[in-house]
Formats: sequence, C-alpha cells, structure tokens
Amino acid sequence: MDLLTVDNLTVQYLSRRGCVTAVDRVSFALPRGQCFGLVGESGSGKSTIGAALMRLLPPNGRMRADGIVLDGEELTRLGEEEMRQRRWRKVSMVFQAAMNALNPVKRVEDQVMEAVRTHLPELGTPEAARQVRQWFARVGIPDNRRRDYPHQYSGGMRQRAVIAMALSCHPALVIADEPTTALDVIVQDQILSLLGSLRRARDMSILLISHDISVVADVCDRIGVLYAGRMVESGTRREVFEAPAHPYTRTLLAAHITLADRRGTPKTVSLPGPEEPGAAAGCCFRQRCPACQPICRQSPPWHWLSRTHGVRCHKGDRST
Amino acid sequence: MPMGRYLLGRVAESVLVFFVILTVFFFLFRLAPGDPVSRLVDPGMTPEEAALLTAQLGLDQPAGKQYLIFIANFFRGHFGVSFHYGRPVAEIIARRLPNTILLFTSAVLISALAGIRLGKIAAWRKGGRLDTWMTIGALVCHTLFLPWVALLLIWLLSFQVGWFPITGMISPELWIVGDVTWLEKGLDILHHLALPLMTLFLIHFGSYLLIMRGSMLETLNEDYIFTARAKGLPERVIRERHAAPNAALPVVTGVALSLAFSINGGALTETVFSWPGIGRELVFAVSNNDYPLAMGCFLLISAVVLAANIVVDLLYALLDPRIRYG
Amino acid sequence: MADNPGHPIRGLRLLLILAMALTIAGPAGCRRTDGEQPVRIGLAEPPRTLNIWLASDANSNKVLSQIYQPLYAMDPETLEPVPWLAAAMPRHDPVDNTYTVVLRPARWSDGTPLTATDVAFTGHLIQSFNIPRYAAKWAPVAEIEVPDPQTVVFRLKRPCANFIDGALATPVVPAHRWAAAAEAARRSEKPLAALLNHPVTDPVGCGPFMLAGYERDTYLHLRRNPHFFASGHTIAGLSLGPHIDGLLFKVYGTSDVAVLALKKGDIDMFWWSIQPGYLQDLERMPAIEVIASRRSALYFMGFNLRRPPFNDLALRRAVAVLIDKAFIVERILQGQGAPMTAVVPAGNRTWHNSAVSSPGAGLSRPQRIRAAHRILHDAGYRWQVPPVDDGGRIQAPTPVLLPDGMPMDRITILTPPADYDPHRAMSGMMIQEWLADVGIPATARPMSFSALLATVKSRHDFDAFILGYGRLPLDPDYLRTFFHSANAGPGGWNMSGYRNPRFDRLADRSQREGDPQQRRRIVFQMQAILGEDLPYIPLYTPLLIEAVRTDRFQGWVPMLEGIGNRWSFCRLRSVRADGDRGGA
Amino acid sequence: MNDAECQGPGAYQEPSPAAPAPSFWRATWRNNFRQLVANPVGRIGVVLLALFALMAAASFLPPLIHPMYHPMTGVDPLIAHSTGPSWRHWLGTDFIGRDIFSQLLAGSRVAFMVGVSAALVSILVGTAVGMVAGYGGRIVDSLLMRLADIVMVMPTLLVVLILASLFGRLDIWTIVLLIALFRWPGVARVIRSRTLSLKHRPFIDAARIAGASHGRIILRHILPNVMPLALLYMTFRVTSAIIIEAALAFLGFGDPATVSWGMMLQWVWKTGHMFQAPYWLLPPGLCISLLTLSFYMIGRALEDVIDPRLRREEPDA
Repeated sequence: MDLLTVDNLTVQYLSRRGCVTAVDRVSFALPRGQCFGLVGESGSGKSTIGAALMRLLPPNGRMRADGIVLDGEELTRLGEEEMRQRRWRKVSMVFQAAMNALNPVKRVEDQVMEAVRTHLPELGTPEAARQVRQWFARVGIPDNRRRDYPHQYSGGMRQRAVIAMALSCHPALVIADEPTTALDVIVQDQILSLLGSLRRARDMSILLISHDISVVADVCDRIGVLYAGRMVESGTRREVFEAPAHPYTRTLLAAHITLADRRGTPKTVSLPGPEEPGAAAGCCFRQRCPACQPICRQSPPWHWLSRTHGVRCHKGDRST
Repeated sequence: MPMGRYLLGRVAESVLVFFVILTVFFFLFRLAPGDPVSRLVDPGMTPEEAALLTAQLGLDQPAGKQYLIFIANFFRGHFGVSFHYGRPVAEIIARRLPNTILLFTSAVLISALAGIRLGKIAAWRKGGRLDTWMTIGALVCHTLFLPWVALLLIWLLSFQVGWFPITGMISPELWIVGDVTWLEKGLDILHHLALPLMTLFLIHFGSYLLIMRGSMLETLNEDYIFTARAKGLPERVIRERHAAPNAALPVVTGVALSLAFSINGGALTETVFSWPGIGRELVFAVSNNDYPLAMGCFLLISAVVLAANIVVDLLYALLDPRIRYG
Repeated sequence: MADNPGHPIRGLRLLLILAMALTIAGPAGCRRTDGEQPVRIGLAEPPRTLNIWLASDANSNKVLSQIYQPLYAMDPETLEPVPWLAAAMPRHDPVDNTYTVVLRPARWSDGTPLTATDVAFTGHLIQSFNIPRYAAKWAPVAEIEVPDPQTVVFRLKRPCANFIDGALATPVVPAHRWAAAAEAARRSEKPLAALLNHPVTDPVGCGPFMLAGYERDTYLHLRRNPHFFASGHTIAGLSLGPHIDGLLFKVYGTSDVAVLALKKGDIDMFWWSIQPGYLQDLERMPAIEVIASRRSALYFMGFNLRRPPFNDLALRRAVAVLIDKAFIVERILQGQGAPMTAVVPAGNRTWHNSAVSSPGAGLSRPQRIRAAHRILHDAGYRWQVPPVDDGGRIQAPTPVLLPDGMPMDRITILTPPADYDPHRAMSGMMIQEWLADVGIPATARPMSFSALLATVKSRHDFDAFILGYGRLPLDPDYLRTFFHSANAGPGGWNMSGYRNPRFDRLADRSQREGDPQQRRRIVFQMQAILGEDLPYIPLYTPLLIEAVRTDRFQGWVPMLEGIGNRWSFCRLRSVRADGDRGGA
Repeated sequence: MNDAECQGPGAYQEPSPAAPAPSFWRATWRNNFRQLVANPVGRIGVVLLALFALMAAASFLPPLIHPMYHPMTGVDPLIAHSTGPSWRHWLGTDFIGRDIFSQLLAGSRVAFMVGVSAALVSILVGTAVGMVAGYGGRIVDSLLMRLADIVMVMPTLLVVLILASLFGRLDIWTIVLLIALFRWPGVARVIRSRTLSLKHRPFIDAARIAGASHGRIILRHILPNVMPLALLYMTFRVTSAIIIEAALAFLGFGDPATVSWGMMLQWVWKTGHMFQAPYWLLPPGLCISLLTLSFYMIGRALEDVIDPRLRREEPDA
C-alpha cells in the first residue's frame, strides 16, 4: 500500500494582480519505504508541493485537492491542531536553505530537543536527551559541537543537523527540499548517502525535491518531473531515465548528461500565470518545445505508457 | 581577541567625539553675546562691581586660556562651579541625576515591555482588526504633543479627579514630619511618579509597539519560523520562543539608546511636572546663562549617549550569538 | 491563528495593577495632616542659594528675608523706614557726619546674642570683599565704631541722602558664623568668588523664621524662630507674632500648575504674579482671595541718543505720541497695570511727580497719527505720500524721508524674548505696527536677555529697546544711575547715552541733599526734564496680582510689591486655631 | 481578506537597478499612490494631510475679509479679552482680541513650511553626505560618519534651545535651518549603507568601466536607487521638525513674529488661559498631533509600499 497518495493537488497564490496557480492538478503516489524525486526548475511549484503537504502555505496561498492521504489518513480533513500534531511526527522536512532553517539565537541541540519534547513527551527528558545525542552521532556531528550555535557550523554540518532534527521523531515520511543545493559536491554526496542509509535503516519514505536531476538519479526509486506547476512525466527511475517521454524531460536529461555543453540548460522562466497569452489553454511547455505542433494549443491529456510511467504530452503515445 | 580590539577602537573613537563636542560647545558658550554678569540686572550694581564679579568668575581671560584651564580642571575631575548656584557642577548634577534616572528608566522600561508585548501580538495578527486598531492607536499616542497632553492629564487626573498629586516629586507636608518611615517616603515618591510615568508611557509605548511589530513581521518571514511550524510546535511556542526573541533584538538596542537619550530628560516633561532632574536643570541653566552648569549637563548627556552606543554593541553581542562567537 | 485572544489583555492587566497600586499609594502619603501646620507657599523656581551674598534672585530673597534682618525696614503704609533691628531712628550728627544706631536686645536663632559687633562685621565684610549690590551702598561709609555692644556709629565720607534706605537696610549676618568663611575666602585666589560660593546649609539669622529642612530641591521648610526679637512687639503700628508654625515653600515648574495647586488647596499662597487669564476663575472661588498690589516697577522704551535717527527729539516725541499706552495696558496687560507717565512709578507716592503727563494721552488712533505727522512735518520730515492727506484723512504712507532728504534706515526695536516676558515682546510688535502708520520702518526683534543687555549696555549698537525694572528701590537715586552722563560709557546704566548738563547738576545735588523736602523738589524737576527730553518713554507699571487661600490662614498685609512681606508673615494667624480658641 | 493583505513577501519588486525612464517613474508613482491609499493607515493619513493643506491654503483668506482677522496684528475692536466661540469668531478670540481660527489657519501654513523645508534640507544634506560617504569609502567615509556621530549624539531640541537662547535671533528660517542641520545624520547613515550595498553591484562596475565619472555615477546610478528611501525618511523628518518647532515655541524660544501652533500654545500658557479657555487650548494641540500623525501614517504606509525591510526606527524620533 502507498504511504502517500496525492490526488489532483492545486495550489494558488492570491495577489493584487489576481490569482497565480503555482501547482496545477498534480497527482502522484509514494510507496512505503521508497524515495520519490520531484524534479523541476525553480518556480515549477515543487517546493510549494512540499509546503502544501505540510499544510504550511503562506497566508495568501490556497490549496485544493481531491485527496492527500498519508498513512491512511486524509490530511485535508484534519483540524489545525490535529495537523500540528502530525507534523514532524508523521511527516518532517529537510530544508532547502540550511542556514536560515535553524534559529540563529538557539543552540542546535536545543532545537532538536524541542521537537522531540513536543512530539514524544512520554520519553521524559533524560531519554529524549539520550536519543538526541544518538541522532547527532548518527549524522556524524562530533559530541563537542552539539551545543554550538548554527552559525558556528559549516554548511555540511548544518545540513546534518537539520537531518538529525528531521528524523528525530521517527517520521514515516521525510520531505527533503533541495537538501544539498548550497553544498559543494563532496559534501553533497556525503549528505545524500547519509539520507539514503538512514532511510534504509529506518524504513522511511522520502519525497526528494530538487532542481538537479543528477541528485534525484542517485537516490530515488521514482521520479516526477514538474513544469510550470504541472506534472509532465512520472515513472520509475529506469523508465524516466532510459525512456523519457516528455520533451522537457529530455531537455533536462540532455543538460545533465552533456555537462560540457552548459548552453543546453533551460533558461529560468517566470511563473506562467493566466496573464501570459496562450498559457491558459494548451501545453505549458509549448513555447519552448522543440517539437511544437498546432495540436499543442490544446491542453494535452495524461498518457499512461506503463503501469508506473505516464506523460502529459500530445505525442505521448508515439514519442517512444 | 577581535572583540576586545574592536571595543577598544570604539571607546577611543567615542572619547575623540566627546572632546570635539566639548570643544565646540565650550567656544559656542563663550562666543555668545552677553555674559552672565549682565544678566544680574540690578540697578544697584555698578559697572565696577560687575567688572569685579566678571574677573572673579574668570571670564575676563581670553577664551583660549579659559579653554586650557577648563581642560586642565576637567582632567582633575573639576567640572567647574555653577554661576547660578555657586556650587560645583558635579555636585548639582549628582543631586539631579538620580531623579531623572528614576523617572525615565522606569518609563522607558515599562513602555518598552508593553510595546514589545503588544507589538508582538499586532504582528501576529497582521491585517486583523486588532492589528489595525493597535497600529493606529500607537501612531496616535506617539504623535501626541507631549506638554499639551501632560498639562491636560494634570488637569484631569490630578485636579479634577484627584488621583495623583499636582506635579512635584514628594509631598513636603509628609517629609517634614519627623517620624515618617522610609516605606512611606518611598510610596510618596511612587505616587508622584505615577502621572509623569503615565504620560511618558502614553507617548513612548507606541513607538516600541511599532518597532516591535515591524521587526516581528520581518522575523515571521524567516525560514526558521517555517521550520518551527513544520516541527509542529504549538503556535504559542513559535511566537514566544522563536519569533519574539529574535524580533526583540533591535527593540532592545533601541531601548538602550532611548534610555541614554532620556537622560536629557525630556526638558519638557520635567519642566511641566516640576520634576527636579537634569532636563529641567539644563533649561534653567541655559536661561540663566549658567555656562558651567549647562555645559556640564550637556557633556553628561553626550557622554551617556556615546557610552550607550558602545553598550548597544555589547548588548547585541550578548544577545545575538552570531556576533558573540563571530 | 488558533491562539488565545485574551493575551493582549493579560499584559495590560499587569500595568493596570501597577497603576492602581500607585494611586493607592497616595492616600497613604497624605494620611498625616495633623501636627505641624505651616503656611504652604508655592514658588515658581527653586531658590538659588542660601548664601545671602550670592542670593540675587527673587526666590532666594523670599526665603532669606525671613531669616536675615536689616536694621531698618519699610513701613507698609508710609513706605518710610521704621526701626526694625534698631531700637529707634538713627541719631544723625551733621557736623562730623555720623549716624548712631542703638540695637534692640536680640538673639540669633542659635541662641547667641546679637551685638553691635555683628553689624560692624557685616559692614566690613561688604566693604572688604566689594560684594556686588551692597558695596555701592556702603561706599560712603568711612568708619564703623562699636562704643558698646548695643550701639553702632557710622562715620560717612560725604553726605548721603539714601544712607538709611541703602546701607542700613542691608541684612545683618552673624559674625560667629561668617568669620571663619570670610577668613578662608580672603586667603583664596579669588576672594569674592570664594565668599559667594561658600556653601551655606544652615543659615543662622535673627528673623521670625529659621531653616528646618531643605530636601531634594523640591521644598524648603522654615520653622518659627523662638528667639525672634520682635515677637509680641508692636512696630509700625502692627503687633507682631509670628503666630504660625512655619513656612513651607514648594516649587512648581509652571504657574498653571501652581494655580491648580492653589485651587485644590495644596498651597495657601502662590508667591508669584498671577496671569490675568486666571483672574475670573479665581475670583469666583470663595476660599480664594485675589489681591492686586502696586509695584515699584518701570517698563519703558529706551532710545539710543548717540546716533541717528533717535538723536532727534522730534522723532522721539512723535513715537511717544504714537504709542497708545492705554491699549497696551488694556489688551496686552489685560487691565492689570497702569499707563506710566513719569519715570518714577506712581506707586512710589513720595517721589512720583504726577505733573508729568504722557504725550497724546486719550487720543484716538487717527488723532495720534495726525499729531505725530504734525510733529514730524514741522521738524522737516517728508513723505512722497504722507500719512495724512490734505483733507486730514488718514492714508497708508510711503516710507518717511529724513530732514536731509534721505530715506530712514529700518530701525530695530529690541525686546526680551517672549518666554521671558510676553508683554514686552508683544508691546514691541504693536509699537512696530504703530510706527508703520506714519511710515517709520521698524522691526521688533526679541533677543535673548543677556544678548539684549550686552547690546544696549556695552556695545551701544541699537536704535531702541524695551526693558523693565521689576523691583526698583523706593529711593529715586536710580534717576542719577540711569541718566547721569557719567554713566553713559560702556557697561554703565545710562544705556540711552543721555547727556544733559542741567540734569547732571540736579542729580549730583539730589544725592547729597539731606533735607527731604528740598530733595523732593529736585527729584520732581529731574522727572520733568526727562519727560521733555524723552530718553525713555515710560510705558506701564504692571500690577502685582497675587492669590491666597483664606480658609486656613488670614492676616495678609498688603503693601507695595505685594503681600509677600515680613509684616504678613509676622501677622498671619491660623483660621482654625482662632475658631478653637473662640469655642474654648 | 482584502487585497492589501494578500500580498505576500514575493510581491515585492526590487527597484530597477538602472536609471529608469521618466515614464517609469510616473507609472510607479501612480501605482505607489494607489497602494498607499489602499492601506487604511495611508488612507487616513492622506485625508488628514489634504485637510491641513486645505487649511494652509485657506489661511490667506481671513485677512482679506476684514483686517481684524489678521492672525498677528488684527484685533477685534470690540473685544479686549479672550472670548469663546461665536459667529464672528468661530473659535473665539485670544487675550487681546485676535481671531483664533485665523491663527489656526496661519499656523497650519507655518507648520507645513517648517516641516517640509526642514525635512527637505536635512534630507538633501543627509542624502548627499550618505552617498558621498558610502561611495567615497575609507577616509571620506570615516570622516563624514564621525561627523554624523558627533551631531547624532546631541539631542536636537536641547541644542536648538541652547543656540536659540544664546544667540537670541529667532527668525523662523533660522529655526528651520537649525533643525535641519541636526537631523541629517540618521538619513546619512541609512543612505550610506544603501549606497554601500549598491556600490558593488554589476551595473555600477559596468558604468565605471564604461568611463563614467564619479559624479555621474553618483547622480545617475546611485541617486535614483536611494531616492525612494530618502523620500520615506522625509515624511518622518517632517514630523520631527514640526514637533521640535512646536516644543521650541511652546517653551518660548520660537519666532514671535510668526503665528505657529506652538506659539499659540505658548500664548495660552503664558497668559494664564491654560485651563480657562478650552476653545483656545485644544485646537492648536490637536492640530500639532493630527498633522504629525498624518505625515507619520503616510510614512508608515509608504514604507510598506517602498520596502518593508528598510525601516530602522530611531529612538528619539
């Protein structure tokens, strides 16, 4: 049974100029114990999905979904207080910008401790402290650095601390939002393997959000590709990497593989809103698509290529 | 240690600034037309008497020489003798300073506490009705014209309703009785303190509220607040333990600075409330052409503000680990 | 957000409790009102010092005049000197020019007897230190002898008309308290400064009251002096006490607040002039009595006679005609004063020459303009458009041209700043407007008081100014000080630079003239000359408005310069104590 | 929830780094004004300000109707003491029979004059010093900033009080100048730090490489970017200038030839009408409070429009 199923999740931001749709009818499922990678360029709505799953959208954000079921529980129907209790206990997060994710005026250990004491009050202080110590050991932070302040840590250590904090309450699902973005390559690798080994040891599921398809490639069992708030392709790692069905996926992969040719990296585009002509209807990738056709003016349907592999493209059935 | 060297640099800088101010004001006072003796308009005083008095006050010397004498005395701890009171300036200031400190420290602290508390709530409910009213209320209170409000309050609360004594710092009727306990005297001072405190509170809490609200709004946008939410912490914990301590940092330093500026006593407040403090003394001294006293008060204020700037830096270091261990 | 909405209230509750506690603290403080019942007096500023030689300000004198006493005091009715510490009027020997004074038996407040040595010590102290304000009065004294402990003999260098009003009205200080301080001061680098700055915390005098407490610069408590020499005596027809426990001076920062305190009953008297705005309200209150006293005060506009344009008498006359003193008194002073005619105030009945009158008194504004126009025209002043046309109608004039045909430079009328005296600043504004009616370009410029004095007294760089003397001595010797040509130099009190040999001769004579009747004639003549030459235009004498509560104490003695005088404090009686006695 | 609240942190737009075209400014201005009045605080501020502007404009009228309505010299020939409101004198008369309403109108003109000109001068000085210090760096920077420190340490009201009492020539323009000269350091500091952050942006480097002179870089590239900040500070400086002038006049150190609200209060106070004539005491005090309030409110609202993160309040503002 899937740990998490997301069905037709839509998130909109209200602003003075109207509504901006950040996530548009996204659906996916994450089996227990697996790692699901969400890939997309910045502004594609992938971080919004993470926040929406935590139900922590900014005040001007509005979400709507046919269902978000986590561990058999419908999250959208929970009250605010019930949802608060689920956070970190059921679903926790490893954040994008590790520097600011930690409160600068509190000691790191206290910040981890705080989560444990909130969600596992039955442990009692000594036991909680013992467990926190264990977590610091597990992520590889020396014992004498536990009581430091965040700014005294290096980037990698901070990220480890954030991971320790995220796992400290034994959540079933960890949403890792760009966990390695600001780190250098060696540290990136260490962090990713740490995450991977902990997942296997703890039997957790991970929702890995990244703009970097290589990161996703290393860790994930399944991959979903987002573009402009829409899921354009999803499938197992093998399916997506070996037989990418969507032109956008192919662009991403090409950029990743031909490292020498950085020109192929897609340029950042602004969040397409309704005010962009032609974006309301039709394929969202149309304007950048190398294989654009007249039919692309119509909204493309979702094609299942296999039981796990699907694509949102008019050419979906033929392109392989 | 870099912190130590930085501090040393700051102190040296402040001492320099202090002496520039001292010099500028010394000559400003001497440049002004008229001398304190001419203020004593008594037709009984002959020009010869006036000249003698001028010489005795040391004002017949050239300004440069007076300055050197002043500096020499300054380093020996003599800050001059007040023309008006005929007593050493240091003695007069020492008598007035505690009164000013009592009034303004309590006013700043109470209004800062209330301002921080209310500002926190206003920011927490940004855009709500409570926030709008609190913001507008704070703005209205903050822009009230102090002496005007003070006099209206005296009229209303002291005279009409009779809750508070009409200005002053003590009731002499009580103090001249021999067997009054210290507790009674203390309560008497507190009773006199209440109305000026209330007035200052009314004017000041608004600005703290607004600063705290702004700072809090900024803090609430920080990632670590999102982290705290994601951690499933109760809202109260997020507000009190994560947002407020960070947001209060600039407010706390603001408080330290305004404490320093309050030594000048709000010349207006002390005058209206007959509070025997530094501010009122400075206004008296200025209108009596009592240069040494005015100079002394003014230098004290400058020194305190300069020191407060350093204290603020230290305070920041103390409260913000990023600087302490930086 | 799911948060308790009661939160803001909780923070305020704490404050509320604090405020309540402070309010409740009040009754605890006001609990004791039995026991001593001093007369509570509001002061506008704290007294400067308790050192009598430094005390040049009004507030210190209010306190110290209850402690240190002179040989002769002023009769409240006749304003003539009456024996106070002295037993009788001095015996004057015109041949060797000596005055012999016999003292009453008296003790200092510390119990030691007051002797002639103390008087001689005071005189020597003033002379040897050249103490400002007193030294000039003592200058004629050549020698002070003490033939016996109750007698002092003063030998003068030259005849002096105001010896009793001057030197003998000086407060006497105890030799046993001051000798050491004087000795120490004499040895210091700057003797006078050392004496003036000598700290006095426990003044010992022989007056009706003595210092009991001086706390935190907010109050000053005087208690009845058991050794007061005049207790039970009758002097100047008044039987003296004092009948009260003491005086309690309380300092209020602003007079509004002091008036509120008076209305509320926190003080029995506000020893300061009350602004006219309060009168209506105060007069309605049954427990408050408003007392208006005449003052020995001169408020005037002075001219610089050293340079054009005001060296021209015609121009000064025209200005005098244009100034509507009645307007100033009625509107700016709100009726609390009187237009002034001669330089000696009308309240000084002995010396005021009532024959001197104001130019243009009683004229309407158009009449004044016509009169001023005529004076100026006759003196050769011209206009392109004169203020009065051929038909006698008033019109807006062009700037006046001097007799030599040149336009008049803009003149400046210096006044004290409004914070110091709003009346004078406002009068300056009005005079500026009136002068504009005849095309005299004038600007009233308030300037800080000391700057103003430096300008008119030392630098002489001015056209006209408005000043005032609040407490003129009764003896008219100041006429000599203000207008004698010998005082016209820098720093001298003849600020106008007035030079009239005839006046100088009269002034010198007046100072030496021993016969009161003769001296009076001379002083009247001097006033008449000044009324003609107009170095000053006397503007007004304000009334002194004081208010007292009548529900606790009664017996105030009205006098020139107000009810705050030694006679009042020696005669006040508690209303309640009288009632009790009557019942018993 | 209305629109104003819906704007998230993302809605803020970094000011365009290059010197924008005039049409851009106009559009921005229109847009900003709309945002300003969308905020309830800003709306109240703008309405109040408009009201006072109207009063200031109307202040020229009364003396034209009748000379007795001249705020300074006109007295009602029939009235020689303070009277309450009537048809002839809407707010009554002061102690020598001058019309209080005319004075109130004249006072608003003076308040605008004092506030705006003092603020303008202090902003000009502050911006210039701030930009030069930030751009010049090193010696220029530390010299100018030490100067700013020296001035900043001194409490403005007391210094002006001392100078006023010492030199005694209290022309209203001197007061304005004095206020301005002691209020620039705060602005200079903010502008300096903004300049510092701009200085190393690529477009400045680009301009420098392209051979632009220092003066040109400051005027064409830095100035437009610090302008909004300076504008914001101006509203706060207007407020403090008005309050300082009023306090000065209240204490009796104002220009006696000018009818300002502080001066009116001083007249009420010094003539003993403080608690006797509410029709005379209340209007000037209310006007001072409300006018400063309106500028303050506009400032607050403007701040939200320009950049909510720029604010650094000063303790003695």
